[in-house]
Amino acid sequence: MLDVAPQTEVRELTYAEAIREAMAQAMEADPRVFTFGEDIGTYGGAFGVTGDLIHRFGAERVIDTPISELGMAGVAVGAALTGMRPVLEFQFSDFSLLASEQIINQAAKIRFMFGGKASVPLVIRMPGGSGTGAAAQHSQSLEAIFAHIPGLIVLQPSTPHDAKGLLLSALDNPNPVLIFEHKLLYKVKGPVPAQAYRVPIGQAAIRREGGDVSIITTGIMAVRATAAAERLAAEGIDAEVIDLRTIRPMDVPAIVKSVKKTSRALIVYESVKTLGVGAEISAAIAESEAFDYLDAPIARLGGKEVPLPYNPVLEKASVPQEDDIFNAARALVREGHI
Amino acid sequence: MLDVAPQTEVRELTYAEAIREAMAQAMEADPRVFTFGEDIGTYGGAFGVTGDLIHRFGAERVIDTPISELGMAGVAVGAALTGMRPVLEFQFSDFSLLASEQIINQAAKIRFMFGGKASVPLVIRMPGGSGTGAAAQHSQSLEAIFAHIPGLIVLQPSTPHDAKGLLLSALDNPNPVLIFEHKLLYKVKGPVPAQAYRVPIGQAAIRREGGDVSIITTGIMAVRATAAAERLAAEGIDAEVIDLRTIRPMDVPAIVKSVKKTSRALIVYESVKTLGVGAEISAAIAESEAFDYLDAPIARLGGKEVPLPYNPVLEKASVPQEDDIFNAARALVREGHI
Amino acid sequence: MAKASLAAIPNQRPELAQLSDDQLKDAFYRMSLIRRFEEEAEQCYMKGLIHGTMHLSIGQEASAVGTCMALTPSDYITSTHRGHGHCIGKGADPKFMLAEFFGKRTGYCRGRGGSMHIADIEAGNLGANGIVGGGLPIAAGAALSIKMRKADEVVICFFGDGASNEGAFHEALNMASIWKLPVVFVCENNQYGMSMAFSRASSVANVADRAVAYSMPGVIVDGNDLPGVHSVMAQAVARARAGEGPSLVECKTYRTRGHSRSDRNLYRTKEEIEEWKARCPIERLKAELTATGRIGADVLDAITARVNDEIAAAVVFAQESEAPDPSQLAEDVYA
Amino acid sequence: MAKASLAAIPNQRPELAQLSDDQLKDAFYRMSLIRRFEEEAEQCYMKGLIHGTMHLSIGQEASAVGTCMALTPSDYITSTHRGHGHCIGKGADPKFMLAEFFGKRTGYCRGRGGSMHIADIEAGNLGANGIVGGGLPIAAGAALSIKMRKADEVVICFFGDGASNEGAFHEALNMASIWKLPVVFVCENNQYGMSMAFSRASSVANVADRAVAYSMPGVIVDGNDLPGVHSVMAQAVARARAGEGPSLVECKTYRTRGHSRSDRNLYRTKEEIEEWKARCPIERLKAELTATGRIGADVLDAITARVNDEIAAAVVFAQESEAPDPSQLAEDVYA
Ligand SMILES: Cc1ncc(C[n+]2csc(CCOP(=O)(O)OP(=O)(O)O)c2C)c(N)n1
Ligand SMILES: Cc1ncc(C[n+]2csc(CCOP(=O)(O)OP(=O)(O)O)c2C)c(N)n1
Ligand SMILES: [Mg+2]
Ligand SMILES: [Mg+2]
Repeated sequence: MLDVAPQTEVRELTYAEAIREAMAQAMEADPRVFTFGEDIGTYGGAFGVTGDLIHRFGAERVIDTPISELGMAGVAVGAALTGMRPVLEFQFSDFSLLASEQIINQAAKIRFMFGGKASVPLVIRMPGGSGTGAAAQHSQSLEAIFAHIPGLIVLQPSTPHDAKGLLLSALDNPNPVLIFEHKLLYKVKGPVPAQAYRVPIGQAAIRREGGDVSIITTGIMAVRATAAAERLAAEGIDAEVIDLRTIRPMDVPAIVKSVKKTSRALIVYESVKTLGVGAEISAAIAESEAFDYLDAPIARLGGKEVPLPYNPVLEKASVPQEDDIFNAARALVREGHI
Repeated sequence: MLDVAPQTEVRELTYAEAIREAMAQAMEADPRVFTFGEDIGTYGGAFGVTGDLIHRFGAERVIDTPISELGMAGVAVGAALTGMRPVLEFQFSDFSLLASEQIINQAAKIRFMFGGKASVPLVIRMPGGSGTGAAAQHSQSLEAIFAHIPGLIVLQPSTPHDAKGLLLSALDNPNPVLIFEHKLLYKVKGPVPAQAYRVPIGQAAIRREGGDVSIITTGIMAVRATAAAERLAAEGIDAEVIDLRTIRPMDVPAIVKSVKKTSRALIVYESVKTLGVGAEISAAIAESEAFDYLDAPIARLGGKEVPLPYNPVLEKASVPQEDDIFNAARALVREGHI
Repeated sequence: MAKASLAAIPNQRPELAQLSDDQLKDAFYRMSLIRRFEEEAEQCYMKGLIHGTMHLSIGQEASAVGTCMALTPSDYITSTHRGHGHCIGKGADPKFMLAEFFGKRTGYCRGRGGSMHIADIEAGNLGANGIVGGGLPIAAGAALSIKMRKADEVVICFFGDGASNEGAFHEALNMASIWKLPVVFVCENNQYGMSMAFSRASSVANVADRAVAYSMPGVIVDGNDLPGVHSVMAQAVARARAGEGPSLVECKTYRTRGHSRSDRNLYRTKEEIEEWKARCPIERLKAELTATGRIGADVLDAITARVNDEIAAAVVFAQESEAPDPSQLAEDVYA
Repeated sequence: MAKASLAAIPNQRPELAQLSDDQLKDAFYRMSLIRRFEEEAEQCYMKGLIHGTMHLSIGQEASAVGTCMALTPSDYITSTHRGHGHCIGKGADPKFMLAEFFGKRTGYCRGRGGSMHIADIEAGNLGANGIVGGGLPIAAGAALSIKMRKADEVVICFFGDGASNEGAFHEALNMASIWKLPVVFVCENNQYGMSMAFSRASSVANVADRAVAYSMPGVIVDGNDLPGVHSVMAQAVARARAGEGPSLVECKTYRTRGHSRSDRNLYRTKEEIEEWKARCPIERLKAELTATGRIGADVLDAITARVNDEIAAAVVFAQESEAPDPSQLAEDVYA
């Protein structure tokens, strides 16, 4: 991993615990930081992320809201404009669509549109992704929509370590940051340094080095691709796994460097394939100096072109699974296409 | 052009007039068709598109609404679900963000999510694009956001002919269709057959044939690229101009066929470059059989990574202009990159 | 006929007297069916036979049934994430619902929707909605369609107290009012939106207090009182059908189960839950029917037995139904 | 002091008496400045010196100025697409505004915002908003921030009658009420949202009628009456500052110009426009000030002359200012 965590105690925490720890450390360090959202107080959040924060910081800084996503996003903008550092939680990232006007027309535009004289340091945390049987309106991966917008920083952490470090970086940043967490990752454990540390925004991580194929991933696909890569190694295929971590601004140099080395690119992402995050990754490779190094067409494995279905078999078939990545990478290396 | 209009009187109409004519013909032919939106009645629409329709069809079928975009989209869904064929106008496509919940979570999902037992035949018309000095909240090209969503059909006509024919096709379609019109095109004239005719959804048009480079465009960029192509011809460069017309579902075969012929792809679109429509076009080429035919990296000219500025010089610099296309195509052919 | 029984049985209130024996038996049947259906679904969920999430309306059966009783089959409803009661109330067959929960091809949504998207389009149920407040403008749109088609139909829009703070509520009620649409907005105020007490989330004491902001009647009714709910709804529906415009009706009720399976009930007391359990709408109707002598306990017990059988058969049907195949994933996708 | 002048000049009403001579002169100055500014901007627009679109508030000056008079410099406002008056009311310098309209580097937004996004952050104007209703939740957020920072500040949220039917209105007012935020929601009801008469768009006769849905005071005031507006706002602002929560104040007023330049005024009569022109808030204040003897006509005429000079100088400043260069396009973009 690129970022060496400072010398400090390292514990195994879940992704949810890591986010909570970042929140607590930020709230301790900075009185401007507060968090609000639906059922984040006593209930502890729909996915238990805020947990006991209300008991530690009180109901004035851990605020339960009415169900009013557009209004909440606007409240975040107004609070950010006037000296606070709001962290808004949406229960499911699908609901961010209700707030997209405030996020896209207001938060993303204000700094530029007002001549650089105002800034909107807000953070919105929200879980995306499928795999819990929550069906079409609670399982989308909408990061591509927001990553299309100049003025928004879009993060998608795949490990507890990054979930904490990216949230703390987001809170340092004077601009609006959206964090797409993943429902299936909340209970996943990983090493997390105890102290407050930052994972830099805009920097990809290499999860595994390899020379045969670059598997460029976002979010939970980094986890699945890393598992697939171990199996590929057993077949003699040495895959490099890149975890973008930041969707906007994208770490194109890291991608290009890897593809120049491996000559093959397999892009894996959960958002719908068409115009999903991988479309941009592919286009960025195709217009880069890596183009001349390519030994095979740039391959994409994205979400299927369907609303997410409830039935678990159909649901799994809708987004890339470890086997799909394994098969695609092997085909790309062995046959030159997926 | 691929679609031969039937034998009928052909007049020069503006893009706005062509849309109005399609609406009138649809309303005459089908009592289920009605239109609603802000100021579309007596005012005639913010851009004058509905014009005198209220006088021809009455206030019951040409309905002025309160300023309630989310609600209006929901009304369209409910009306469509129960036997009507609503055509909703948003004054600016930027406001569709207020309604994106209903468009993306409801309209796009219902047919699939309800097991194919319901359908949502609604049309939303809305102008996008820059060039009128309307600044960051009234100038966006948001088609990529919606074209990412399975269950939505997304159209972007560039001529009066297509504006009419695609709207009539949209009204035949049992599914939700979004039409991104362009503010700068409303007053542009072109030949339009008098009778009702359809331009097929999902079919690109070749605006100019050529063998040296494929300029793949969407919306108003088709107009600018065609003009640039004439100038390129004078320099001995023979450009093929493809106008996608439908953004989702995309006519990938037409793109691939052209690129196989010319070996060079220049993609031109107004939406922000990153994750804009051109990202998908590039990725679709890169994973297709055209990949092996490419003599140069796939090049993209998209909107700059900024909110649209008010100042007209800055505004023009923010999206591809005819000169930019001319220069890029020439560079791609002569130097192998843009 | 209602008049006759009112005369015959003097100690019953008018809300009860308005209802025929058949209506009352059917109401008891449907409420019991909802209850048993949800208890069984809960069991199946606990056993891992159903995945995803599930929102039970146990305790709220009277508002669903009392409302739908006021409708004809060609009327519409829009429903919510807590929509099993509405669906059964509007006439759905539990076996197709349970099959849906089991993710089967025979389910109302062919296994693609699950509990949160249960819909029965043929019966006029335009679908449960995973988006809080999502159904409100859709209901207004269906009502606009009715008006434009000059049809003799009405829309019931179910929504929760929590939904009343969404912008969609405001926009829908305003449009319904200015256009005098044939829709009744039925708020099932079960006191909480997930963990958020209505009193903390809302700037008014009652959802119905907001009716004045839309110049429509606002009525509060005891949502656990079947005849009471029916009586109020019948008036609101008649008003809508007569072209006099929308109403806002608030049913005060309570969900005795948690919000969903992950709910640890930290935000409310056991006493409160117990207190409301004691106000069970089904027991209450049964007590009133037997005490007034309108329907005998034996008749009601036979209905309960029939309900038990029906649900048991539904489980078998759901289990035995064919599951969808991944090759069918792209069915009904057109773009 | 207000008391003293009330005693001294018996034929003035309390709303006028409350205001000192300096306040009145300043109010007259600012209202005149807005009027001249907009007339000049309109001229420049007609001459092709300004592009884009422009929404003039001619006729509405009293609501902007009367409201902002009740504020201190550290208070905030959120504004609308029709925001020139609010901006000047909150203390902006017309030359930086006009420079913005000319798209210049010296403009408040460095030429990137234009009329519709005029903002003066330093003065507490959090910006005009191109999205109808967009400012409402932002104002609530600024008020939440004030409350959390325990600051002695207040937010004024300007919005139009048309905005009152947006969901954002509902959500913002509800949150402001439950959290008792220091914000005053000021609706400038100019009777139309573009071409849509308020009476056709809204289910209530007055925007203020909706205050009850948020348990906050709802006050209607003649928006063309400067002292009246100030008096009502002073109370609402004091209430907010004292931590007693938000208010909704509706200023009944009228825009005598079209919605924007493309407006052909098909939806209203010439008579109606003329009638309202006769209620010009500036003329009206002038008449009252001179009739009561509070301020002499000569003093007011001197102010008018100063205003004319200031605007003339602003045009020169705007014209002579440096334009931004395309190389600066990506300034202030970070992602
Ligand atoms: C727009 C939106 N926000 C949040 C949620 C998450 N959520 C689901 S149900 C619920 C509570 C809804 O409360 P209420 O409307 O009172 O209905 P009830 O659950 O009490 O029946 C919440 C917050 C959602 N599904 N949709
Ligand atoms: C969300 C949104 N919808 C529509 C518009 C287009 N529009 C601009 S101003 C306006 C009318 C607003 O009316 P009102 O709120 O009464 O303000 P007024 O113009 O009368 O000052 C409309 C429809 C917009 N800018 N934003
Ligand atoms: Mg509730
Ligand atoms: Mg107005």
